[in-house]
Amino acid sequence: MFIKNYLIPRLLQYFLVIFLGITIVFFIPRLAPTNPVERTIAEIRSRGTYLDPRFVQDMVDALTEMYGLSGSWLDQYKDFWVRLSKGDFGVSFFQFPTPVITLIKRALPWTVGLLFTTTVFSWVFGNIVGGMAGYAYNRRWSKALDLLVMLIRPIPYYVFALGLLILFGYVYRKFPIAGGATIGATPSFTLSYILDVLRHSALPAMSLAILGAASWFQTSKLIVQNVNAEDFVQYAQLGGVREGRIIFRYVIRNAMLPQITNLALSLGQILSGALITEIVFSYPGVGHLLYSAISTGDYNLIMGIISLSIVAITTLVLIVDLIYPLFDPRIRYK
Amino acid sequence: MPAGCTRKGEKPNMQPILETSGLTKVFYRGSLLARDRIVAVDKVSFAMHRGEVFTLAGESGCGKTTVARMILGFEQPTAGEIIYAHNQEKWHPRVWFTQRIQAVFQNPFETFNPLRKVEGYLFETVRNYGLAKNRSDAVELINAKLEAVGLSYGEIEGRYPSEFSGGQLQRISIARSLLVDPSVLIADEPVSMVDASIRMSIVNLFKRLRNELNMGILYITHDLATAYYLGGQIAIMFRGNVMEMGPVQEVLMRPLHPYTKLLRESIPEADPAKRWRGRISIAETEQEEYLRAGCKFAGRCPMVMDICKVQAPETVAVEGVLVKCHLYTKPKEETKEVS
Amino acid sequence: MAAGDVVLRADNLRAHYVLDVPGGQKTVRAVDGVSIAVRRNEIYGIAGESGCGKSTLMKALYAWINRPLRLVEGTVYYTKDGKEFDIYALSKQELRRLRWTFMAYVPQGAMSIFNPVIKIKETYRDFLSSHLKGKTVNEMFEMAKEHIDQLGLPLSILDAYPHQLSGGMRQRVAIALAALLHPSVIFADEPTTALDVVVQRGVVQLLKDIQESLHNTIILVTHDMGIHANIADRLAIMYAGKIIEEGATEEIFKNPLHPYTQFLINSLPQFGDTSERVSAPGQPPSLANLPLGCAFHPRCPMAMPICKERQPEATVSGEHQVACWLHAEGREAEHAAHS
Amino acid sequence: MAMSFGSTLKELFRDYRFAVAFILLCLLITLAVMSFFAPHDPTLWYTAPRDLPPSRQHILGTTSRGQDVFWQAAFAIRNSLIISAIAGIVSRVIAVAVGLVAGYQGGKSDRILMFITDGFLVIPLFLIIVMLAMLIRDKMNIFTTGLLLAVFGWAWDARVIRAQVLSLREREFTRTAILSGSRTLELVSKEYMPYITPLAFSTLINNMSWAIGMEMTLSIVGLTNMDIPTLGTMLKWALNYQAILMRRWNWVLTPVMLSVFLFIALYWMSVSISEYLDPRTRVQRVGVE
Repeated sequence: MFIKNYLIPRLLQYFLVIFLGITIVFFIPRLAPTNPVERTIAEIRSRGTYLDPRFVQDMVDALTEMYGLSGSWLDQYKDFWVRLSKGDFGVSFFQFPTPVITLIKRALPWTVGLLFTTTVFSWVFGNIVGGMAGYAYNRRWSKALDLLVMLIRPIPYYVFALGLLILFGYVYRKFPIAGGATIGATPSFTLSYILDVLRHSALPAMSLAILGAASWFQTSKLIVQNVNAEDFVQYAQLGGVREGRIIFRYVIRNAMLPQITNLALSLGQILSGALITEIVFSYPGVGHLLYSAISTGDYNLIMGIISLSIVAITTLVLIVDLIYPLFDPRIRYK
Repeated sequence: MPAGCTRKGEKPNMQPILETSGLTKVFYRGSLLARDRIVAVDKVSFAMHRGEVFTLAGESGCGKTTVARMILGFEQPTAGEIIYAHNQEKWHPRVWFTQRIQAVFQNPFETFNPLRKVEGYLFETVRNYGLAKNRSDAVELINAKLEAVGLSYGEIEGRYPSEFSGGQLQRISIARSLLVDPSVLIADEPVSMVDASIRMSIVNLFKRLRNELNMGILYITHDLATAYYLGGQIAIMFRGNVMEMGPVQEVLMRPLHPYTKLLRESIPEADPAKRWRGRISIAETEQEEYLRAGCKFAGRCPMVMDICKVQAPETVAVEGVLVKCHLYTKPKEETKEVS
Repeated sequence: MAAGDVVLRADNLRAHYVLDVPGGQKTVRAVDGVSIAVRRNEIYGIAGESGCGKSTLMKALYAWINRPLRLVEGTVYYTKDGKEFDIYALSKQELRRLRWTFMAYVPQGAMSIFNPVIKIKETYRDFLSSHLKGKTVNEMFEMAKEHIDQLGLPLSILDAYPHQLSGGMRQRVAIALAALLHPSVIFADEPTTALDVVVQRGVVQLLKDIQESLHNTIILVTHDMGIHANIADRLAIMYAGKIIEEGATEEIFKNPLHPYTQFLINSLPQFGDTSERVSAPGQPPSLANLPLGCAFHPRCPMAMPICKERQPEATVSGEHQVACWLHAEGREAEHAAHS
Repeated sequence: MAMSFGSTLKELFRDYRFAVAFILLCLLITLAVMSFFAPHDPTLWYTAPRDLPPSRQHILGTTSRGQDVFWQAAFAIRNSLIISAIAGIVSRVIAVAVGLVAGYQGGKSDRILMFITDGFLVIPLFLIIVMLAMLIRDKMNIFTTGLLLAVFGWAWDARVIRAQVLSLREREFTRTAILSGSRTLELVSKEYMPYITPLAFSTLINNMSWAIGMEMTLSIVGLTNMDIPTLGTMLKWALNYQAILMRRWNWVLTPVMLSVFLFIALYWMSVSISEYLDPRTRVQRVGVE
């Protein structure tokens, strides 16, 4: 019953989104007014490199092959999926001839580490504090916190990260301003290396965590203020149920449900934010890789990053969707 | 668009103004892969006449509102027909239908958009049905209809729904439906949300409209006392089925069906001398009753027989009342009571 | 009446909603000078139509004052273990402890009063653990089981989530839960509203059972005079924030004194009687904008000049009180003295 | 509506957040308008001495490219606002259309439209925008940037509008309107637009804020036309010239602070307006008037 009504539709949707997303990613460069090969050559020329006309045609052929642009669209499309299923996104242009997948694999742990910890922290923290602030909405601390959040929340990832960089990297030199670890340090499981990594991740993590928590705080507070007015909260108060119990079991527990859905829906944005933040702090993750790919016009790398992101995010959304019934009996027992 | 607006064989006089024949609505719950089939309305047939109140009564979820929604075209019937008396053609635009059949809803505070002035609906009705040549004619017509319900145009001009009481809004709603001079007025629980002290004035208004305008009124309610007061015909519905149908006097004062009896006994009468005696048991599973193969009431019927659980009873006529119960389809001797 | 018999006494209670509106404040005088005394071991009914302030009165009696509601004036005394105390003089903690052990509340609209994500037994546990010390979770579940069983409700509901129960069952669980710690006073606010008649009867049955086994006081608010006739020992009629008549239920139904009460009772349609029923004329007043004098005078066919100027005081004849100039003793003389 | 525009404003100004936001926005718009009276073409270099600290002549100093920071900022605000307005308005049209059709039609069209909408929500849009921007990099101007952002900025609000229409469709006044003979177009415009319009407006503000931020991000990764002064390109030039390292705060912080003011002003305005529009309090207000 549950499998048929809940699981299968979601799985279908999952594969459909991935299929459509990847298809769109495949067609965008092909439908665009300039194709990647022309762009790359123009790029090289614009950097002042002299290109011998004799070699240009060879280069066009090589690039066409490299970007998988030879043959009919249908062949290319089929080929694209075949390669994708093997995790083959071709070779990178700016770090020729390293395969794209190797570059992404190298960058991935940094991004996942940053993203996972800050997202979990900000979601949990934002929801609990926001929930308490929403429950005690007319208390002074709640209002003060609200004002602070109102000042932070609207600032986009890039500007906020830059602000932190200026403040803690230049004005007060508290933290390193770039990289994932001190240059030259050999990765090892020693305390000093781990501390070094943590120190380098401090600013990017801080900016992601603060912005994330502010955003969850705000939505949680709004939801809780609505939940507060729900009959079942009023009823528990009428019944003299202890306040702590009301806040956690009645208010926050119920406010969490829409927040789980919201988390699923904002994962894409959260990832975008993390990538942008990495760019600001030259953090060696996927965002930084993306930046290099953009500046060098490395299409294979960009396609690889986008395709993997789509798969990763839709998978995460699916997981969140599948976990949801654990928290909501109304879906579990129809 | 109500389906199957076919013309019935013409009978010159006592021709029903509105008939349903085998009207059925099936709802599906759940997703495409696993769904429950719920028969919300099961082969409901009745006929109503001009100058008569026809009451559809029953508890929540009995399908009475679905019947009304199908007649108004808000819901497509799964099967069956809705026949309007002078219907000449097979298909009509919705406007054709709503010019003849109008409706008043349960919640007067929801009948009008709270962000719009109420007069807007009256003028729109006049304009959309081409009832007046110019604005002053329209105002005159609107005022006449408002006066018919005890209001005047001056009282409603330029005002928003929140400025009126529930009773006033219900009157405006009735006035709006009267603009097109309908032959049938469907009133879906029209007084259940109106203040107690003025409830009867609205009920009396329906009585007057029936007499003066010779309208057919389809009164949908859970309140058997007002149904009795209004008179006419009544159909008692339970889980999509009409259990008993006939003149109000007969059905409510001498109920045949065990369900009608239970319903009738459960109404608290405003008389301390008539307090309830004896206890009742209540079944809880509405879903189960919908899916039940035999009689839907078998689960809590005090007179239940073996056959009730396996076979749905036919409708039989007993002294001018139609009743759907095995007690009346079988000879008495076979009745075996189970308590 | 013997003072020792009184469990709850309110003196000149005024509770108003103060709303912020553009350009100032609006005061809704929901409870406007109510004095009542409720006795041990009785079901005290409060009747009145929607918006008369009866639910607000319940909240004020329960010391449940949340913005924008404000207690403007008056006191509420309860008698516990022979000692009378002012409930508004208690601290927040004392009040919390008093709730459910001494007085409990069945709020309006039981459809949504249970936490949707926990089982009914968990709700029981929350209510128990907040008032009892030193009980293990299992002991509390046992208590819940026993309690549900005593009241004749199915044990399976404890393991159900709220959405798995029907509206009628949820309402009965709410009533059962109120009786859990054997409180001396139970407030029940419209416990039968929005329920089907058969289920209503089950709810009334449950309330009666509880009162009979606990010998406590139930204060029952409903607009349904039929329910009051069926269950209330004494009845108060509320209109525009005031109690306008109070007395034994039989007495009120047999001999209503206030013109409003007369309309309320006489306008109810009765089975077997199709004579014309007349509602009170006009509209119920807005509590934000009450007329001077008796609030009913604009609708009262028997209004006298004094009714427009001064509010009538309650006059007592035996157990029957009424606040109406028609029944004020020596009213002419008094009026003359003031004019 | 029962409330006139004037009294609506008066009511809104009782909220300090709205008042602050309104004043801030007025100042920023004034700055944007002043760009029309700028002494120099903002795209020209060396119209002023390089790297001057703030002085009476150049109140925010000058850049390493020999441009007056103040006048650059005026142009930047103006262009950023125009881009965001294009993005906001076009995406509102898409969001309202999708939301209305999906909500009112229901059934298959609803499922298809919501599938696309959910897809737009789930997929990391930033990456798709980056990819598109790369391909049309030399055609990026104010207008195309605005359109690019509009194409991706409607999904969430379409969902919100759909939910609203879905609940409106089930309310009884929809049936009253049908019984009054209203056709779909009249029904939607008269019954639903009073609810949808304010929603579209408050989401417009949020969307503009998103568009400004996204434009800045695209500029930083070098995907916009660097010759058009916007908040993003202005910051990008500063970073290109190592203004942080050189501690030319007047240059770096001007676009940063201006954008922060803009974001806060837009956000506060939208929060305050949506609180004002909360249907629970709104109907009350209409009733009182």
